[in-house]
Amino acid sequence: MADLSINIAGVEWKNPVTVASGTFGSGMEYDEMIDVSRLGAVTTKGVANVPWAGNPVPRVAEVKSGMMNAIGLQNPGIDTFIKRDLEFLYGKDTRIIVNVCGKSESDYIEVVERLADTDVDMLEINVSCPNVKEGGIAFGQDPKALAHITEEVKNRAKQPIIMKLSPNVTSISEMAIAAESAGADVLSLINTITGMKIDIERKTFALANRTGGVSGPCIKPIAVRMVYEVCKAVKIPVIGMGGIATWEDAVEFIMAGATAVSVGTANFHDPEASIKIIDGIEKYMDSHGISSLDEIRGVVL
Amino acid sequence: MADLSINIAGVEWKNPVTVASGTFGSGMEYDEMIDVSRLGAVTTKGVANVPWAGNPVPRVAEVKSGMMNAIGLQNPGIDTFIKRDLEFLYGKDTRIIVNVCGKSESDYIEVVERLADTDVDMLEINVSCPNVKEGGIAFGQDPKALAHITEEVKNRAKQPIIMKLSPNVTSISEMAIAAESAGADVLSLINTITGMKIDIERKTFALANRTGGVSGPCIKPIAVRMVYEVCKAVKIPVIGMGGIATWEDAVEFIMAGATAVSVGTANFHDPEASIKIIDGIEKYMDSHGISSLDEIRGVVL
Amino acid sequence: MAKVIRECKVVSTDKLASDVFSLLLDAKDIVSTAVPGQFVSVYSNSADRMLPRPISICDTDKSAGTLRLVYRVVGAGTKEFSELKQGDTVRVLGPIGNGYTLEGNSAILFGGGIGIPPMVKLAKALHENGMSRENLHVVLGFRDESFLLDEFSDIATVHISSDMGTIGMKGNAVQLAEAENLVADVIYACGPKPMLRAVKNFAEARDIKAYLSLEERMACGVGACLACVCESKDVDDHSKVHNKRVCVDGPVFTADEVVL
Amino acid sequence: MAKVIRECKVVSTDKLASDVFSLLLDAKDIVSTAVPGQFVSVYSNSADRMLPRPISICDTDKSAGTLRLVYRVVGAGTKEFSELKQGDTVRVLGPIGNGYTLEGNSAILFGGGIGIPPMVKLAKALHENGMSRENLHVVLGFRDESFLLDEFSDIATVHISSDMGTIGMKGNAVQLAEAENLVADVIYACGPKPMLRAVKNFAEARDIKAYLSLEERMACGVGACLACVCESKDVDDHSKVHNKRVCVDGPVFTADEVVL
Ligand SMILES: Cc1cc2nc3c(=O)[nH]c(=O)nc-3n(C[C@H](O)[C@H](O)[C@H](O)COP(=O)(O)OP(=O)(O)OC[C@H]3O[C@@H](n4cnc5c(N)ncnc54)[C@H](O)[C@@H]3O)c2cc1C
Ligand SMILES: Cc1cc2nc3c(=O)[nH]c(=O)nc-3n(C[C@H](O)[C@H](O)[C@H](O)COP(=O)(O)OP(=O)(O)OC[C@H]3O[C@@H](n4cnc5c(N)ncnc54)[C@H](O)[C@@H]3O)c2cc1C
Ligand SMILES: Cc1cc2nc3c(=O)[nH]c(=O)nc-3n(C[C@H](O)[C@H](O)[C@H](O)COP(=O)(O)O)c2cc1C
Ligand SMILES: Cc1cc2nc3c(=O)[nH]c(=O)nc-3n(C[C@H](O)[C@H](O)[C@H](O)COP(=O)(O)O)c2cc1C
Ligand code: FES
Ligand code: FES
Repeated sequence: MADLSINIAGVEWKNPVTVASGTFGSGMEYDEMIDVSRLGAVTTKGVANVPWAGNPVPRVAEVKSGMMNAIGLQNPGIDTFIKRDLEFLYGKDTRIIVNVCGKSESDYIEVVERLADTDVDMLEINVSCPNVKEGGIAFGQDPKALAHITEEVKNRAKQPIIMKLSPNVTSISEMAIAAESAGADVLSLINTITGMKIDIERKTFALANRTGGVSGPCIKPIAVRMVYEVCKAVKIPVIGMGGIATWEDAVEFIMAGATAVSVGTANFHDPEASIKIIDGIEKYMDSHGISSLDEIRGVVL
Repeated sequence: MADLSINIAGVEWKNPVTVASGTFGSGMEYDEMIDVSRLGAVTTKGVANVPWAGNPVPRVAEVKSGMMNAIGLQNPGIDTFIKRDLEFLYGKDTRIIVNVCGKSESDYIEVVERLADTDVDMLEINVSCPNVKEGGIAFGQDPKALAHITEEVKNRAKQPIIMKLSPNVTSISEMAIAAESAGADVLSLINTITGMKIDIERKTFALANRTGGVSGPCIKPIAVRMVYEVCKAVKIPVIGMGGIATWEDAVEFIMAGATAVSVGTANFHDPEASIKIIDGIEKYMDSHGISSLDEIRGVVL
Repeated sequence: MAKVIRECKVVSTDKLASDVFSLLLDAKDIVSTAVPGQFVSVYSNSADRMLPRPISICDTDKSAGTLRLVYRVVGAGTKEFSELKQGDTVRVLGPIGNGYTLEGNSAILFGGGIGIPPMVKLAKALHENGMSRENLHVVLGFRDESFLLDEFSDIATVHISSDMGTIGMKGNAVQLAEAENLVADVIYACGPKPMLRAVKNFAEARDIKAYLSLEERMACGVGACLACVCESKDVDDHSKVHNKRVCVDGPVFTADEVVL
Repeated sequence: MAKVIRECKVVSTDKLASDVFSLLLDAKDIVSTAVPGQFVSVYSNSADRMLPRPISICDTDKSAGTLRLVYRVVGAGTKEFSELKQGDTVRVLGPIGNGYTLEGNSAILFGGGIGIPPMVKLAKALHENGMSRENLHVVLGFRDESFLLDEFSDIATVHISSDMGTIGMKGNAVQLAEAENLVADVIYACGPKPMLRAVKNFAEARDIKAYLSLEERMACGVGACLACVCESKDVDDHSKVHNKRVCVDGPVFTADEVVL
């Protein structure tokens, strides 16, 4: 029998599959359809220090083999989140990763400190948010800003921190090295790639926000390449994501070097996708005589 | 009757549709299937100063709604190209854009100078090639290197020069401005996005080159966004491409601000794609009472 | 009312107007708990279309276990559904959302365009609840061609309008209700946003409680992604901002809780 | 021999082995000029699969205007083709490539696995050219199950091997030809690269001219993209480097012009 468990920055997961932030709420909404406790970990929707209203609608649009979103990080704020969403997750037998967003370093720090004495297992820091103080370019698009926020968060965090990289950069390995050097415990990638869709009949943008983040199978080859580049560049573990929809996709990311994988947009196409992927990896390992994921992780590196 | 013609950097095209470099040879291979003279322009496969053998096979792989390639710019060299490919194109009633590649600035300059006294209408400079002297990072990923090569080429070229931008950058508008300031007459974008595919059964890369350029409908939202950003940032005309497969796609790029559009991977899915797109744009204009593309170009800007 | 995902067999298909189609699905587990005003998410069989299409429950036959969907072909997804043949299968998630609260002794049901289908199951439910034909007003606004009329004629008083006047009064459903001076205990509406705004005004002017079914672009269809929000008058208890999710907090809202 | 693109109707389908299928298409304009050893590009009907699948011409019936393709299901594209039903359509571009040069008074045809189908039309052409059954040796290497055997039995001397020995000699086609000491004026081969290398050695050792049909990943299928190259012994006149395009310069090459 294959052992699907992994150890990532000291945290044991029963299997390498989590769900991508923003595509699974905090699991509550999927609870009636799937057994959330089957997941290796649940990564929650991004949460900020205070409630955010997000962007105007339309917030999503479909594109070939994928979608675009500009939700604008709507969230109920950390207080409600701790009381309601974490309470739900404590009742599940799965690791809890809280995704954190903010408009300034102090926003992030506030959330991280509020989570210090909770039973959250890991923190994922979404640095694709615009750094309002620095003219709005995302923290994750500038290696110095990324290193700085990584350091600040790491100094306060009681849990291992996962820095979630933006793919909208010239060199993803440069960003990965910046985060690793600044103390990140884990890297996750990729966040969405900025895209645009125009409704030619209405002569306007498909999304009210004009641009949105592209996700889904259409970005998978780009995500695999970036995960591979990052795994070659750093020593800390990597959570790979971007277009994973089948167990074969998950294995592809693991072979590129990822320790764990995250299922995002595929949840929208099939709420059972993450469970099917876990089952698929197990069957694959059994049929190929693979007893531990260590045997295939990064085989192509 | 709609007028599809455009004027781009002083060159009249009968319609705004060209074919993307590398996907159409020099037109010869498609001659028995479509009427090459219907195209606004033919953009040739990249040509260097001397023959290049390109990469080992496999050179292509399919991905969801797209493909990856690592041809490695195989080409017969400028001498054969002038004698054979240009001779063929002179016999067609279409504009000729020669795509130029090189491993050093002097490679590019040699090709540009050899083309000076030919009847080529425009030159497209592919700066996604690794700059061998500067450690292999592509000319098109560093604004200074891009500005420098733009200037060098512009100083020698007898034809308007189109600088073809790489999408593998943090800020496409920064690159566009660099090229414009250095004298580019036109910008074209996007080139392919670097990706990777792993064959999990064989535990190896789908492409011998490991990474390859992703193209096709899967990259369209990213391409539209970049074309839009560039059209907002510069005054020179833009040729938009990346996943165009239907006339609706072409109109989307024009609404994002593109003066002309280029059809690439879609040629592989349907050799008649470019012709259908021209016919589709014409019907669209007629049915919507649009007499010139000026009426819709950049409407969303 | 648990949502379930099922691969549903196509029992039959029908073309109701030039671009309006009816799909009868074998969907026992979905219809068993469905109430009027709820919808389902229909997934495409084409690998390049990732997002489900939300389609209202038009009608259900609990004993036969069948679900009826009526939809207009507007894009690639609905085009695909229109090409389904008997025996084909399609993946469906549902039932989703809150549905209409049945109340009052008389009601006006406003259906505009492709907002008409959910009025079928609603009218039938009100009828089964004992609402008389005279008290059950169904006001329909068509673009040009009519469809589903027969579903209402035995149980409700039907009023018809169309944009071009090709059938019924020329104008929209609310203008028709005004012209006919309709009143009732409660109003139910589904249709395009301009119509819903007019219904809201109509209801407020007459001090009638109104339930409006909203539409918005969706991704998850289960309340997780926050794509499908509408603006709420008060801070919403779930979101902690002025946003409600159309998919699970709606699609039906009272006219006074949302800003249109 | 102009290439044309046609939306072809499926005349019939057949399953020849557990994963090998036969597709008969109405493809008049394609078969009218087709010669043995050429192939066609078959496009997927699924929007997310952009690249055509190269499939050898197995057989043609010029009077009926039909094209026969025989293929093994190895991935999503061939799986899709195997689900085509009579009356469905599929887009096909062809005929593509050079095909085999017919020569000599005796021949050995090596077909390995899914390299067997093109040998059908080739054997028929040689037979029609007057080559006797005794002089026309068809040496087939199967994995385990056989297919297409009947196509050869009347016109050629058939030799069979299989990887597991489930049918014919246990071993590969070249080992079988060696064991049976076959000789002829010319050799034609299609199959996996290791088999082609063995055929090349077999031919060189016996000083027999050999035509080998190669496979490579393709994108355009018409000579434009330079995806499908193989290494040529000499500088190629078209490419000016040691590369030939399998799609249009091949798929058939003489054993001495390519490096395997
Ligand atoms: C709660 C609800 C109930 C609905 N009930 C019905 C019904 O009973 N009958 C009917 O004909 N239509 C109904 N609609 C509208 C229906 O969902 C869209 O017409 C359909 O999704 C269009 O899909 P498409 O692929 O044909 O169009 P495309 O434009 O190609 O779709 C592209 C994307 O946009 C989304 N989209 C497009 N139009 C709408 C829309 N109006 N609302 C939400 N998403 C949209 C699609 O779901 C898809 O993700 C309902 C919508 C909602 C929100
Ligand atoms: C000239 C030529 C003739 C051929 N003739 C036949 C034939 O008669 N019968 C038959 O069963 N097969 C034949 N093949 C192989 C056939 O093309 C592949 O098996 C088929 O493309 C696989 O497609 P898929 O979608 O099922 O597999 P996938 O692996 O999903 O395909 C993914 C991509 O890889 C390409 N690909 C995969 N395998 C091959 C391959 N072996 N060669 C080239 N491209 C490949 C596909 O075309 C597609 O672009 C031939 C190949 C060539 C080059
Ligand atoms: C609707 C939606 C909302 C998202 N919200 C967040 C978020 O709050 N925080 C974050 O870090 N990433 C967010 N993401 C990005 C995903 O977590 C993931 O990185 C990305 O979608 C790529 O994975 P996929 O292709 O599997 O979806 C969101 C993605 C989608 C589609
Ligand atoms: C097989 C192939 C070869 C290409 N060769 C070149 C090239 O020689 N020079 C160049 O500038 N771009 C080259 N490109 C990039 C295309 O010109 C185009 O920028 C890209 O494919 C995006 O457009 P598409 O999605 O329509 O294909 C090539 C693309 C493909 C698919
Ligand atoms: S569609 Fe995801 S919350 Fe409503
Ligand atoms: S497949 Fe394009 S050159 Fe052969």
